[in-house]
Amino acid sequence: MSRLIYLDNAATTKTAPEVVDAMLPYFTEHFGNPSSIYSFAAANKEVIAKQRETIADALGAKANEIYFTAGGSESDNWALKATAEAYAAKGNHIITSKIEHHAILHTCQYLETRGFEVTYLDVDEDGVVKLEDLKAAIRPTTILISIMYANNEIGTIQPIREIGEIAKEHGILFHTDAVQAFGQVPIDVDACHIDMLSASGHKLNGPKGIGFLYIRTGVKIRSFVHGGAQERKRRAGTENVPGIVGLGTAVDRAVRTMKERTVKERELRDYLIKRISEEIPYCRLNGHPTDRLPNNVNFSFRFVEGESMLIRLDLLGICASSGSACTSGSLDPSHVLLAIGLPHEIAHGSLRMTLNEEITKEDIDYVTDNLKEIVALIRSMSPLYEDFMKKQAK
Amino acid sequence: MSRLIYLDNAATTKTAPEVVDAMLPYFTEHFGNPSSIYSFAAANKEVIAKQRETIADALGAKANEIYFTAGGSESDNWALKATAEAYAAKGNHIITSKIEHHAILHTCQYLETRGFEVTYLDVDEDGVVKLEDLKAAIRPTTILISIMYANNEIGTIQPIREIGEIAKEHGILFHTDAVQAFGQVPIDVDACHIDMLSASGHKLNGPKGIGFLYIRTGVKIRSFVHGGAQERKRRAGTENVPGIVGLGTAVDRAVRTMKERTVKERELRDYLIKRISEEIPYCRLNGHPTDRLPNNVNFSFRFVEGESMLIRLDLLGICASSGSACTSGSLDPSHVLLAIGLPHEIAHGSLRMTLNEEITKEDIDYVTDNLKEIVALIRSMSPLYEDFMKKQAK
Amino acid sequence: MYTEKVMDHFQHPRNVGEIENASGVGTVGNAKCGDIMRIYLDIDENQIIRDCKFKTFGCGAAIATSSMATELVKGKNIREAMEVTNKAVMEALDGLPPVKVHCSLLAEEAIHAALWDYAEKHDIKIEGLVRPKNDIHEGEEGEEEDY
Amino acid sequence: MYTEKVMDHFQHPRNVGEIENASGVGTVGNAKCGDIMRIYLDIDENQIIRDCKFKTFGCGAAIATSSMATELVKGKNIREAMEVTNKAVMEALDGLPPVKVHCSLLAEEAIHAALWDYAEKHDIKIEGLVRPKNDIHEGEEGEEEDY
Ligand SMILES: Cc1ncc(COP(=O)(O)O)c(C=O)c1O
Ligand SMILES: Cc1ncc(COP(=O)(O)O)c(C=O)c1O
Repeated sequence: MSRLIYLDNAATTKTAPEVVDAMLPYFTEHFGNPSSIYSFAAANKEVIAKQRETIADALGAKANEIYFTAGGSESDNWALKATAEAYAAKGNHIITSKIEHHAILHTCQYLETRGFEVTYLDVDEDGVVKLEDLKAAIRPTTILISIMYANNEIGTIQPIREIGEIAKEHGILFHTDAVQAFGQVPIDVDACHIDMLSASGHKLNGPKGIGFLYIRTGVKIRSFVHGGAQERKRRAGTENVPGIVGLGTAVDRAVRTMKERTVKERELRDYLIKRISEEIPYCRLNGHPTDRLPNNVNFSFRFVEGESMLIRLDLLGICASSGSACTSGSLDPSHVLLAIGLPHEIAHGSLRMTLNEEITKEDIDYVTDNLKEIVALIRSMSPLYEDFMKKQAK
Repeated sequence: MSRLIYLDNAATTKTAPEVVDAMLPYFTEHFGNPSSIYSFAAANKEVIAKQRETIADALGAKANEIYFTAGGSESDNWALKATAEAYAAKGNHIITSKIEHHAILHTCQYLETRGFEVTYLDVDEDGVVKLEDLKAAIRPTTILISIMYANNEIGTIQPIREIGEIAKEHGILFHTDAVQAFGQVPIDVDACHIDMLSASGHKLNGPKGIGFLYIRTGVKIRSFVHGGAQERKRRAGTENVPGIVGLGTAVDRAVRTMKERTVKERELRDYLIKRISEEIPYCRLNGHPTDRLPNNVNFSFRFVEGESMLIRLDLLGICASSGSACTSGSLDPSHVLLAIGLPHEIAHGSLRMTLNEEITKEDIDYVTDNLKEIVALIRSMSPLYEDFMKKQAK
Repeated sequence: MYTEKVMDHFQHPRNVGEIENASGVGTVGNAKCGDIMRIYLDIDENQIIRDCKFKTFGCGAAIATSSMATELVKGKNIREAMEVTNKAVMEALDGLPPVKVHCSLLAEEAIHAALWDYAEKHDIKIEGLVRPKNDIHEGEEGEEEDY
Repeated sequence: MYTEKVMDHFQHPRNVGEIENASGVGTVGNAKCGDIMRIYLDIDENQIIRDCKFKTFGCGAAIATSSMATELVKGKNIREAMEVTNKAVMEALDGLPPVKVHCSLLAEEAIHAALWDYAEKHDIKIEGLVRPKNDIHEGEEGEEEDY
C-alpha cells in the first residue's frame, strides 16, 4: 500500500514531530524524578509546572487546577467516582447522557452497582442534549452533571455553556468530557461554569498514556490513585515527565494552530459532506449539521454494513472507522447512533471520517470517488438492497 | 557541575537509549490506535501482544495474565481496591506490612474508610516480615495478603515464597508490589504462589507512566478504570503503544543483563557498605545485610540530618536520597525506618544510595571520601553531637 | 485480523447474485446484529446443486463465509450439502477470529434455510434438516443490547 | 528550591560554634521533627550582643536561618534583637519554600530562648519575652505521625 489517507483522528492522532522532539531529552538526559531534592531533578519539577501553566492558559484556568493523569479514561473515572464518593452525603444522583463515551457510561453503571442513581438523558436526532430534559431530571439529591463537550462519533458539540448555567443555578457540580473537543474548539471553563474537565494527549497530536483532569478550586474531590504525594497529593505515581512535556507541547501547538487548522478542516469537512450527500443515495449525515467538530464527518449508508466498507477502504489505504475504535470487535452497533434514533441495521452501516490538517482536497476527492464505488458494490451484494429495490420497482 | 554520579536509581532510572529507540517509531510512524480495524494499526496490536509475552516470560506467567497500567501506583491501587470489591462477600480483612510503599499503605487506609479491616504487620530490625506474625494475623475473613517483594528504601527482600505458601495454604490471594524487585532479582510467580504482582517501567530503565499488573488466571478481579474494551475489558484507555513497547524492551533488557549487571552492582554495593561502616563512626546499615536488592545501600548517621547531607552531596554532583523521593517535601521521617526501630532523629539522618550498572569503583571512592567529610562537617555543627561528645568525655 | 483466504473471498466473492426462479431460497440473520445472508439454490432433478448464489449484508467474515459456503455446496447433492457445516466453512477459510465464528454458523443456517425452502416446495423431507428460524428484515425494531 | 542567599548561608554558615561561659544559651526544636537549634549569646554590660554562635541539627533551611539569625542579632542590643522576627530572617534570605517556614520560626525561638536564659541568669525582664517551650533532645520517643 503506497498511499495512506488517515481519516481516523478521533481514534488517535500522530504525535507531532515537535512534540516528540520536546519529549526526547526527558528520557535519557533529564530523567530525574521530579520529587527528588537534587538540582539534577529540579529542572523536571520546573518543566512540569510550565506545562501545567500552558494547559491552564488554554482553558482560562489556574495552573494548580490541572492534574495530570494517564489519559481520558482515567480522568473520566476519577471525576465520576471520586466526586460520587466525596459528595455521597449530599446525594446519590448523577445525570449524564446516552451518548457519552464508555469511560463515562461504564463508570456510571459501576456507580449504579454501588448505590448511586444515574439518569441517562436522551438526545435529539442531531445528538444534542435537551436542556428541558436536563432541568426536569434534576433532583434534590443530584450531585453531578456529566455531559461531554463534543461527541467522539458524530462530532456534535453540546450547549455546554447553557448546561453549565443550569448546573450552577442548582448548585450541582458540572463535569465535561472534553477529550474530543479540547484542542479543536476554544474552551473557557469559567464562561461555561465547568467544574471538572477531562482531556487526553493522544487526541491532539500529543503522546498516548497522558491526559489531565481540570478540577476547579473548591471542588472537594478525593484521590482516585492513592499513594505518593504527587499532583498535590491527589494523584499518586511518579510523574510521567516526557508524557507531560509532550502533552504541554501538544496543547501549546493545538492552541497556536487552532484557528488556521480548523478553518481548513471545516472547509474540507463540508466539502466531503456535500459530495457524499449529493453523490451517494440513501445516506444520512449523523450529528449536528453545523454544531459539530471541525474535523468530523459521520454518515450512515442504508443497506451497507460498516466493516465491509472499512476493509475495502483500508485496501485503498484509507483509514476510517465505524462506531468508535474502543468498541470495535464488539458486534453491537454504536450506542450513540442508536441514541440519535437510527435503527440497528442503519447504525451498522455508519462511517466516521475524522480529518487532520494534513488532509488535502485531493485526498477527499480520492476518498469520495472510491467510497461511491464501494457503497455501490456492497449494495449490489446486499439482500436488503435487493428487497428494497424490488419494493421500489412495484 | 561537571561530574554527575546518579545514585538514586530506586527513585527512577535513565530510560535506556535502546528503549527510546524502540519506542520512537510508535509516535510519528506507527501511531495507529491498536483497536482500529485497518491494517495500518494491525502492527500495533501485534507489537503489544509481543511485549505482553516478553513480560510474561520474565515472570513465568502467561501473556494474557499481564495487564498494562500507568505505573506502579495504579497497579497497586487496582490490585487492592478491585480485589477488595470482588471478594467483599468472602471477607473484609487484608494483611499488609508497615513498610509498604505509600501506594499500598494509603490505599489500605482508604479501604479502611470503606469498611475493610487491615492488619499492618511489624517487621524485624532488618525489615523482614515475621512469618509467625503473618500466620497469626490470618482470619477467616482474610481475603488478601499484600507484601512487597523488596523494599524501596532499605532494599530488604522478603521471604516471598514462604509468604506465598502461607497464603496458598489458607486459600488467600497474594499480591506483591515488585516495583523495586522486578528486573533486579529473578521472579517466578508460580514458584512463589503469587496471584498478583505490580511493576513499573521507569524503575528498570523503561519509560515513566507505564507499568503492569500481573493477575493470575482465575483471580476474580474487577476493573479499576472503566470504559473501553482494552486489556481484555479490564483496563480501559487507548493503549500507550510507545510506553508498552518501551516497557517490553526494558524488561527484555533487564532480564538479559540481570546476571552480569547485578554481580557487578552487588560487588560495588558491598564495597560501599564496607567503606562507610569502617570509616564513618556512629553509622548503621539499614535493611538486611545480605537479603537486599543488589543495588541498595542505606545508612543512618547519628547526629546528622538527611537533607543537609543530600544538598552537600548534590553540590558535588552526587544524587542520592533520604527516605523515599515520593515523600520528600514531607517533614516526617520515613515510616520504613521507624518500622525497623530507628528513633526519629536517627531516621532523619538516613541516606539511600541506589546504584546502576554505570557506577564505577572510582565513583564509589569519590562518594565515600566526600561523604566522610560531609558527615564530619555536619556533626561539627550539630548540638546533638556536641552534647554527645561532652557526655562521652565525662 | 483475517486470513488470506478470508480476504480473498471478501475481495473477490464467488457466486454473488440472484437466481431467478430458484429451487430454494433461504434468508437468515438479523439486521439488528448486522448480518443477513440469502442463499439461492438451483437444484436439478437428481437433487444435485447445479448452481448457488448469495447476497449478504454483513461484515468481511459474513461475505467470505457466504462466498465459501456457496463454493462448497455447488455441485454437491443435497445430502452432501447438509454436511457443509460451519466448521467445514471455517476450515476452508483457514479459520476466523473468535468474534466472527457466528458468521460461519449463519452461512450453515442460510444453506439449510434454502434447502428447507426447496424441500417444502417439492414436498420432500431432508434428513437432519429443521425449520429455519424466522428471517428478520430491515426496519425491524428491537431493544438495545446491554454493553 | 532554595534561594541563592539560603544556599550561601547553608554552604558557608556564619557564626558556627560555641561560646564558653555564654551570657545566654537557648536550644529549641525537636529531634523528632528533624530540627534542633542552639544559640549562644555573649552580651556585654550595655546589653549589646557582642557575639553570637549557633549549632544546628537540621535541614538546609534550618542551617541557613540559624546562620542568618546570628548575623542579624550580632551587634544589636537585646531590645533590637527581640525585633529579629522569623519574617525578618526570611526576608533577609530572600524567602523560604512554604514547607520550610517553620525553620525561620525556630530561629526566632532559639534567639528568644537564649535571651530568656540571659534574662533569668541576670534576673532581668525583657519586654515581650516569654518562657521558651521545653527543649527536646536526642533519644526522646514520640508517637508516629499520621501520614
Ligand atoms: C515499592 C514501590 N511501589 C510502588 C511505587 C510506585 O510506582 P510509580 O511511581 O511508578 O507509580 C514505587 C516507586 O515510586 C515503589 O518503589
Ligand atoms: C469522548 C472520549 N472520552 C474518553 C476517551 C478515552 O480516552 P483515552 O483512550 O485516552 O483513555 C475517548 C477516546 O477514546 C473519547 O473519545
